[in-house]
Amino acid sequence: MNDVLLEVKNLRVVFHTYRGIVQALDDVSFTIHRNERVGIIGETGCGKSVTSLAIMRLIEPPGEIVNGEIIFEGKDLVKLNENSLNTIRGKEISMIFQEPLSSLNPVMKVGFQIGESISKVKNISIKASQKFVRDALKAVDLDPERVVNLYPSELSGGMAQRVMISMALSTNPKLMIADEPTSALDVTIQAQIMNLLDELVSKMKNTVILITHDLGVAAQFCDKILIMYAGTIVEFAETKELFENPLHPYTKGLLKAIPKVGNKNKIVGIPGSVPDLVNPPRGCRFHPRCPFAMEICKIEKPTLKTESQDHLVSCHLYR
Amino acid sequence: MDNTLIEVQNLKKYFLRHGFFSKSEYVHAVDDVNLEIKKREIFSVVGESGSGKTTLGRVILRLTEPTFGRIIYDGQDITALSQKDMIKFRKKMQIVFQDPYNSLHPRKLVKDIIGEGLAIHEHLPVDEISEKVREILKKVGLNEDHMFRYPHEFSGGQRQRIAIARALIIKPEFIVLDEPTSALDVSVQANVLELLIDLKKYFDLTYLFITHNLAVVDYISDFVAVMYLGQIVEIGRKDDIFSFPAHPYTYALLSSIPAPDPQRKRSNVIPKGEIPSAINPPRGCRFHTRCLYAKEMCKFEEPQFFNVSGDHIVKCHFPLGKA
Amino acid sequence: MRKLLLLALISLFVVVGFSASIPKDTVVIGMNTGIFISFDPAVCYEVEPSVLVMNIYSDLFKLQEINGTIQAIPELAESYDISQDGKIWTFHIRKGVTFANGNPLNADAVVYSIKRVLKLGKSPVWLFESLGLNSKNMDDTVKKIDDYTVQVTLDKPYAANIVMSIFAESWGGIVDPKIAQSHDVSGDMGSTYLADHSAGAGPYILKSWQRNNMIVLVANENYWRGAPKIKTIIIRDMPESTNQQLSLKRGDIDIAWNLTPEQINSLKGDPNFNVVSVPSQSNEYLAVNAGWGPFKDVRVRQAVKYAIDYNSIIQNIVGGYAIKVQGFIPYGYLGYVSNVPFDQNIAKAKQLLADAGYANGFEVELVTNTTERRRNEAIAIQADLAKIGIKANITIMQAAQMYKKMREQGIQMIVAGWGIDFPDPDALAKPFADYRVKQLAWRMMWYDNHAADLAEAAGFELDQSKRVEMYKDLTNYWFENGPFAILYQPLSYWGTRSELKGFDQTAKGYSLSFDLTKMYK
Amino acid sequence: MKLGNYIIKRSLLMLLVMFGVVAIVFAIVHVIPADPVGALLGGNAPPAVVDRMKEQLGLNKPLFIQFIDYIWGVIHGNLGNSIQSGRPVVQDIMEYFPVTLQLSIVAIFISIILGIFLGIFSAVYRNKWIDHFSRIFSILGVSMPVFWTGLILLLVFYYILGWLPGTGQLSLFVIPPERITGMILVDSLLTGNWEAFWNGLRHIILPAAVLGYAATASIARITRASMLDVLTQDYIRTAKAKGMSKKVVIYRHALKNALIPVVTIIGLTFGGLLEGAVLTETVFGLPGLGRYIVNALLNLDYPAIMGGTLFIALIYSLVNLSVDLIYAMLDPRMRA
Amino acid sequence: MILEKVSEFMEKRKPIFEDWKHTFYLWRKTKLATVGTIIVLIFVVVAIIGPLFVPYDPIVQNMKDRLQPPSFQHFFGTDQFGRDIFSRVISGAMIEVEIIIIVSMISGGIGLILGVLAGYFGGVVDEVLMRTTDMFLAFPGLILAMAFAAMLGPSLINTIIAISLVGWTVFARLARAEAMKVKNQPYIESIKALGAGKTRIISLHVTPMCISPVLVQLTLRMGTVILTAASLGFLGLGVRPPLPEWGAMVSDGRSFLVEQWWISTFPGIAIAIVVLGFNLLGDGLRDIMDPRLRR
Repeated sequence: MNDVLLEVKNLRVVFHTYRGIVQALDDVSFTIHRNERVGIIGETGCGKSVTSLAIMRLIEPPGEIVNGEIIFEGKDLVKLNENSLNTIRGKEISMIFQEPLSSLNPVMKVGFQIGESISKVKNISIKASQKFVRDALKAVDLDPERVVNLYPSELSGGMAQRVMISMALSTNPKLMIADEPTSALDVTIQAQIMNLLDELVSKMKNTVILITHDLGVAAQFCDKILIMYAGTIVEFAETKELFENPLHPYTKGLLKAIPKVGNKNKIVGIPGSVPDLVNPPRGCRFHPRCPFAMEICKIEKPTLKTESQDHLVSCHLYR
Repeated sequence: MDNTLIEVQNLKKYFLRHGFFSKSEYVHAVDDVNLEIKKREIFSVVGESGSGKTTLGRVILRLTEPTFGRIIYDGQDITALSQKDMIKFRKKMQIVFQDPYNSLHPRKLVKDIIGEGLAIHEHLPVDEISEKVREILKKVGLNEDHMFRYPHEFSGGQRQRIAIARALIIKPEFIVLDEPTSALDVSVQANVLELLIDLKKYFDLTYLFITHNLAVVDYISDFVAVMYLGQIVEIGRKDDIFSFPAHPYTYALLSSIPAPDPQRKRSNVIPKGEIPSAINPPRGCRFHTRCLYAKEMCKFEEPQFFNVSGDHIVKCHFPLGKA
Repeated sequence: MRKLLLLALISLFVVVGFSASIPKDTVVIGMNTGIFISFDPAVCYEVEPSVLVMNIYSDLFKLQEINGTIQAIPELAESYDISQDGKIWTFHIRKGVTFANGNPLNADAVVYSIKRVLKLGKSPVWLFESLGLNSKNMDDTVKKIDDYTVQVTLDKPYAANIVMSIFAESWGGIVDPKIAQSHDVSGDMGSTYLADHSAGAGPYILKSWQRNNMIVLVANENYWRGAPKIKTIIIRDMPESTNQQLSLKRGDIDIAWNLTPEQINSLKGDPNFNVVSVPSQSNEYLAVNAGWGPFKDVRVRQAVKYAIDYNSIIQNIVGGYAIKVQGFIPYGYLGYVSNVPFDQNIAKAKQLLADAGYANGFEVELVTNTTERRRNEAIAIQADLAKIGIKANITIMQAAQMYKKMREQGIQMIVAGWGIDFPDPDALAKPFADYRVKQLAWRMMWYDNHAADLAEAAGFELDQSKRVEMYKDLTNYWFENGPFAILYQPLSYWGTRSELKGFDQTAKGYSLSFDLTKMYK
Repeated sequence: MKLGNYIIKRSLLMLLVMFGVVAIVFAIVHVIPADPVGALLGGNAPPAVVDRMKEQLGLNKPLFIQFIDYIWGVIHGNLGNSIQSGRPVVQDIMEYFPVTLQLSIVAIFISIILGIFLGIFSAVYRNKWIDHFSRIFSILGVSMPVFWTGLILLLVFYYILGWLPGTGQLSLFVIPPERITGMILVDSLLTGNWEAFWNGLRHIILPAAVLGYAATASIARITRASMLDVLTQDYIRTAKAKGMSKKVVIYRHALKNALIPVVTIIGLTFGGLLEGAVLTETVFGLPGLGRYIVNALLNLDYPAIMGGTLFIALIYSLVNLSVDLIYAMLDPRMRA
Repeated sequence: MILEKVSEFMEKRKPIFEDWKHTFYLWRKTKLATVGTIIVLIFVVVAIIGPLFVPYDPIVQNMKDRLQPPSFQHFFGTDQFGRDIFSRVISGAMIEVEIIIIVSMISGGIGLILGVLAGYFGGVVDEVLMRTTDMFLAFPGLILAMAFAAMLGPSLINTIIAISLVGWTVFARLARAEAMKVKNQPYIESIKALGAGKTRIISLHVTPMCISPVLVQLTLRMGTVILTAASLGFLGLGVRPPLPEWGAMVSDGRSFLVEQWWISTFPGIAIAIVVLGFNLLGDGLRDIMDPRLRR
């Protein structure tokens, strides 16, 4: 039984800017199985969003996928032409974004926008798709009669994200990518949305990639967590394993830096700042900030290796 | 000796909102707020978007004129001052904004941005200003090479340090920190929070810390006020609030936070529905539309403040833990 | 969207390709009609529209060029008598003449028409007033004797030619009182209606006038001299001369009215076109203010006259369409002086300036209006004056501003033209030499009593040859002392298509006389 | 619906603006040291006649009184009588304006279509040669003096090629349609006069093309900028993520948003067209309001100048008011 | 020693140069802007040094050589006064430059100052200013310019005044919009919080931010200025002869268009190229100054 849904191999994405070439993703490889919920965690500029956009082939100039394969159900998305891609986007893989309000077209009614997706997948007219639209809205706890005729500007952030979710899930995609779906929302609303997402995905058994900078959100939602730093994957493990037994110094640092309610421990930040990806550090990209850095870290790039059962880490400390 | 630095009395701020087709309406951004900030304390205001916490911070500094109410700074009512007299108070109170990308003038060099306060208040020669800028840069963890750079060359954390340096260079007593770390990554946030704590000790400062992040509040504050739709719903010592939240809203907020711990499951006491608009806030208790414990009475009668213990007060008809 | 583009392309091709030649009994004229105001003879005063008015209305007299001079000859006034003292004129009106609509033209109509001009008091009225007629005395001075006799009493014994000429102009057109009165709006004697309608007995009827667009004249089949051969005349408004040139060449118009000399010259030698030119009834002049600074000195005025390269202006600016005249009386007029004393003579001009104490020259403002020809003349004169050290700064003004400044005696130097009001030397001697009439001489502050006396006396001199001598004396005195340099007498010119015949006859005497009935195809 | 209130408020502001326009024009016109009567009478008339004429026209009254009189007249819908033609200015305007309006409408139609297409091409093929070409093409339109382009086009299409007629609104022997709106094309459609319609259309092509081409650049520019802006928006990314084809993304999702700012520029462009009409009407011999005002200016016909400019200002303001309303209707965000 | 100081100074201010380098890079990337800049540069250089090299006097008439077609003696032919059109076009560049500079300074200056004040203070100040600009915007600029030109009399300086008085409104609106945007930015707020007075905030912080949109629009408008001058010339309200102003040359030569096409065509082409240059440069500047591109 082949339950691999998505396999990313040696993905390398660059952005051409005036300062030089930004190496946004450097040799990223990972595998996602069916019905898994994988969280991609990292700080600003670590490449987590670029990864998701690359999977959707939504990297636009000045960005460019220079190398690698993205194999989705046996097809290499990197090599597909625009038309074939459009049969996968929305239908097989769908996506929701961080800013739900700006991600909806301001001049189109909600019903139309959801209907557009459904009509394409079901190959019916947008008008005919409206009854499915109502179902999709009901599924995200919105009042369909009212909401179909609203424009995005008439929605609150929470409602808009519900609309986005209903749009993404209305076609029952095999893979859903949620790119920071709650970062722009208030905590109470965030909790509502995450509960909703949890409920829907459990029911429909979609595979999910959740991209977030919030370890808390990921901890409560994901089966597996993938940590990224400066365009590389540093650690990939089951959620529980990762929190109990973080291996990579970066992961460790991250966990120590987070203030937690009721936890009186002093929080400690990671010294220094994220490197400039035009001239990333040689060797391990984390070495300038790493308390355990060794000579080899400055020279040789570590590779992602299996350290224990399903726990991958990219660090010279482990060999 | 009175230990109070700032006293806010019945503060209100209504904004007039002009609609294109609709008639103009008032946004009740801050609605009858009373609070007291003690010297050398970190006083946090926590709330979701639209709670009026940012407006409160700005009104206290009179960056926005209050609609009603008094702000007493060190015994002096500053709401009554003219803009001109306000200038010498400006030296004593400063602000650091949330957005590190828009809070620094994009066309000015760092030394000019930081030196601005000195240029306004102390008519010092250029060399002396540079010297002081250099000093303060070191204090906030940057180095002097950074003086001749533009803001866009810095990361978010560094920019926030620049903004802090700008506020500190004129030696203020009181600083409003308006979500100073919200736009930063966690690893950087920790460093900035540490810096703020260090600087507070070093310069003997008082902070008004505005944020939506309860974990940060828990980490840093002495005193906490929880705001909802322009009003303070609960106020008290940090430990009291976090250990014994009395207002359902405070409780809901606390339980909504996703803990970075896979063992803890998500809570079910999430408030329902959306945050209502501050244009027509709900009658009675403003939280009743979302409250899991709301009773009929909450819809009509506005609750009064109830003293839970010591200086822990709550604005609720049915505070938790009381029954 | 793509369909729209296609549609646009298709429609473009549908639209392409056209042709419509002008019928034989129709003449189309391209003309700048921007200044046209009214076709009411009591209102119309501008050159081009009055030319048309002359062909819509018949007058008591008519101006015609005979042997090179323009004379007034009886028209509707079959004959006339002048009293002994020369003040009372009796007109005997031709019988049997009707207006275009068949209404009879009689003494009532004549009296009505003259009184109408006086009463309305519009632009042309001052010419009747210069004969002593006005709205206050008109009931005594303009009288019907019987159905075909009218008597007019003047205040002074003016030379007969002056009186007849004034009655022969457009404002002398006889209006049908019935039509005029039936369209009276609050006492305007039908002048609103007549602005774009006709009520005359001329060879043509004004059929329609769409302002800034087109004027249509049709033949008056009842014309008392017989209906004209061309049945329809269309005047299209073409403000751009280039446009007229192109249209003429394309055959869309028969006559181009406002061509530049270069454009007209380009037609020469092409068998499809004729160039018709006639001496214009006007003077083009340069005037200096005799009351201003250096120009107070007669030598400076002479220096200016010697500095100008008249030949070059005539050749290069008006393309030869001019007669080299330097006296104020134009070619073809009584008292015309063929003597041209001035030619460009820089040395002499410099000498004169030096004598006057301006060896180093001076600065002066040279004013002219916006017409291209005037501008070019001013530019040429500027260059000429520079050669003798006078720095002329050209100021181009609206006509309205220019005349205002001139009337206030505020102009230092000006290039302008003088259109002749009636074909008599008096119409030129007075303005150019007699400051008391407050016209040109006064405006240029040339308060010369000798010249003024001579001009006035000549106006009342009844002996023809004596009168000629007086004007010659005046001209010679004026040459030496006057503040004017006549640059040339312009030729008026038109480009016509060669199918059109007889236009040279039509245009003779322009702008005082213009007879559309002479055209045929 | 508060739309009514909005319109009332805008109209009141417009009145204020109109008053200002009258005051400005009145001031400009009356400090001109010139003499419209002199222009009317020509150079020859003696001073006494000039003075009497001034009195007849009321030009000898104090300026303040003249201004009050004028405002009083305007309030009563009377813009006075033209000094030159002696006719009521309102009547003149009503006669000339339809020509200008028709020309402007056809021209703006041309420039909108051309501008939007060029703008889209430019944005979609940003920094490719199509972009360069279409930008240079559109900018060339504003780079040449309108009257000169007009004459060159006349030379080429009328004189040399003979494809299109030269001047006027209709060929000479085409029977014009009965006057209903004053716009030949509209009237001939209303009366079913097809010959006049086609003929009129042929006549309007050149002037409208000249005028419209000159206005193309601003529309193309704003379309491009707005399109580029829209193409980077999150909702475009959403549309792409939904698997919408490039065509749908550009024409359905992007264009609708991108056109909203274009609408506002159309109002301003219309003002520019009225301005360009002054020149175009002269070159092509069209009896429009532009020429009327130019003639009035050249002869200092005060009432005509003031009436004409006031009217154009009014039209301009009305167009912009409607543009604002359309804008609000197009953009749901404004309705919230 | 001095060299060291200089290099130290340079080193310290490296970021400033970096910023310039960035601008330069962006400029080079926007090809049309490069073309535009080159055109404008050539135009300015020709204006400044061109008159030293012209083969003939642009003003002195030579009636013997009038209406010569283009040849090696007269590259662009001669006009109706026998003046060499090539020399006139070259010398005319300076006049255009003068017009552009003065108009830009007047209308840009008025617009910037009024716009910033209105935008910053809002309220009554804003209301009054905006209604005034509405008035000026409401009637077509050309007609207003004509009225001014007719009032003041046609001449170079009056043309300039007329165009400036008409043109400032655009800049006022732009500066106002920018000032309104800027005044609520946190960086202005923090300066306010530091206790800076209004004068300081407006002059040192708000105005500099409003300059660039005004500058871009000014560049775009420079072309229009030439065209307006030409249109005034066409209606007989342009500069005083015999100045070789391009617009006046085009309109004066238009009656020769059929037979002597060169008289108005060459200055017409000169106008078209320069206006094109300014437009390309303006568009490019807009792109280059676009903060989204800079980030």
